[in-house]
Amino acid sequence: MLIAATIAILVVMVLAIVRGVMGPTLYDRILAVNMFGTKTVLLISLLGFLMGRPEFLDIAIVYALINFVSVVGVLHYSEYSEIKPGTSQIEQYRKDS
Amino acid sequence: MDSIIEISSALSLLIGSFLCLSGGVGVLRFPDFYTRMHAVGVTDTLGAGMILVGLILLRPESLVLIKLIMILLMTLFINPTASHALAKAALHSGLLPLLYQRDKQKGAESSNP
Amino acid sequence: MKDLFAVVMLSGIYGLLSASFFVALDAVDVAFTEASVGAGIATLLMLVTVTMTGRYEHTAHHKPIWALVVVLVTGVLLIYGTLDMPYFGSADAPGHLHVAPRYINDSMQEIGVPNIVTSVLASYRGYDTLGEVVVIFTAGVGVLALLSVTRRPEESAEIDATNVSMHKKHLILRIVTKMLIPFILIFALYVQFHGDYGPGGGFQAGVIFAAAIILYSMLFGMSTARRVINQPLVQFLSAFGVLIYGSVGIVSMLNGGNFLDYNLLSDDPVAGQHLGILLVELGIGCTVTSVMVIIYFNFGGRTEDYMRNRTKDA
Amino acid sequence: MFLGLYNYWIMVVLMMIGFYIVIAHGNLVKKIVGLTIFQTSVFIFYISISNIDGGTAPILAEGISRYSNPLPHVLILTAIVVGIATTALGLALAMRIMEAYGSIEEEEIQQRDNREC
Repeated sequence: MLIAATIAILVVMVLAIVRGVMGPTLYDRILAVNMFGTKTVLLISLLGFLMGRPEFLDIAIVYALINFVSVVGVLHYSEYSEIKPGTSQIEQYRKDS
Repeated sequence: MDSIIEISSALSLLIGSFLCLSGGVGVLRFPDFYTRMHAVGVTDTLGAGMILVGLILLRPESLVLIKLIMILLMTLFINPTASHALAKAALHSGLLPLLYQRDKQKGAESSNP
Repeated sequence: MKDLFAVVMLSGIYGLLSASFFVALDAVDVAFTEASVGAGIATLLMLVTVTMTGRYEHTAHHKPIWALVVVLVTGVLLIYGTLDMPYFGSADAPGHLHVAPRYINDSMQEIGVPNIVTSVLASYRGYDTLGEVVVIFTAGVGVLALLSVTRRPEESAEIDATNVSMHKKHLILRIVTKMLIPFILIFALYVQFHGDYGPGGGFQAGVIFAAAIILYSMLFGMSTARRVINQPLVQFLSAFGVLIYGSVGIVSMLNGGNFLDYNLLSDDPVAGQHLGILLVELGIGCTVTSVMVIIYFNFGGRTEDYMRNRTKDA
Repeated sequence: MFLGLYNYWIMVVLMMIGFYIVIAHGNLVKKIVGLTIFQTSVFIFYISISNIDGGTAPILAEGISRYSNPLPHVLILTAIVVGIATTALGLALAMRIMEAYGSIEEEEIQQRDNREC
């Protein structure tokens, strides 16, 4: 069962990479990175059990934390570089409706 | 008793992998960013949670168990937060949902002719 | 690909991928470091730079045919060179026959630390590691020299104003972060002091500490973070870590041994080794944390100033 | 017969990708990304050398007698942290160049230099 789960996770990782490479918008790529991060956490925990040395879960914890930090960072800086006053979609939506 | 726990562990691993796979297919096949976000945001949290529960049910020794529970808690906190922040940032940057764009196009066509 | 933001995102995925590769190849300590460094900090620093230098790459005018030829020739030569290498995973490769068995067999008696990577890092090859720490310290000094700006002390009203606007924007993120940061700090301490028994140690703990501080400064504003974390103190700590490392060596010399010979730090050689490794890892942790914090704060501060000036000009 | 060498070939391919990016692209940030790819290929090379069939991670535990070689792990662990420090230095230089020249494209910088001479 562990092996089946590991293979499933690997397949999902490949799908995430495909989306990351294709991704038409920047946010698709960020989504792919985030998804890839969670999948890496799972893969490492599964690998630890598969190799019979599950004490290495520390790495998975670090991954979960660092993933969060990098997603927050990416959002912070992408907003920084892109947002212009008046072009926000919410304002447009309010104007339309 | 042992076999029940084993079976439930295998079952949760199976459900978790299925959810992850469906999320992966969703992220590849859905038409625009918000639907993809939906596919990943929902299945990722539950799938990861299920796989971690499956590992917990394998009954490792105490320190490993504590670490697994910590990872589970952190996934439950971090994943929805990250999804929320991502969707909000995309909305604020002016990325329109596909349906909204289509509605607007229709409106433009009907008012134009 | 012309969009540099996308390039940076993909390089983040590449970092995550290579770290899972390291786990699969049994190198847990390395995977630990790569996880926190390659996937987290490197991506962040590149993002900051891209924010400042512009998002899109201009098209090149020259044709890269010669570059392709050079690359192909080098690649073929390298592959030709690998034909003499030992096979992947073979146990009788020359690299496994000389010092490695000694480290694996004797480190438990000589040093008493289960994690061989830590014992080699801090004790057997402590001299190398001192060099690495000095390199990291020098890089921090270099970034300071290149990017530091003298800034006037900001008024607290201004800080409060940005604080309120950010609070509105990132309410949920901020609350979750407030809950996570103490946890990250405690986890970093665990990694620092549990490094003898499991994967971990000063380098990893330093980077995790710095990640917590960076997270704080991103969500609560650079100026608030600057008020919380005293910059001169951080600069002092980065030098202090190197000082701890060096002085452990000097003390062991004063006790009549060689430089960094921890056996003489205590009456019992194994206890001495433990003490030495603990102190050395503490020094490494200090330096790495403060250098990472210095690097991030100077990058972020510089970018903020630059963007502010540009919007003022426009 | 040479299939046992595939780890080196992966390393060479990655290394050449990084090398190509460094020499063929004019954008300084992209050059630095190429350098990190190059770096990682070297890390993979060392780690794959240290791996032994049937060995596990070099943390002593009861009942295990075969460990991977710890020495390359130590070298690469420090190299990763030093690598990020030097990458940061390179990015800092790129930022200063951006401030001084208003661009980080190699050709535009050269043009400006030639004009000023």
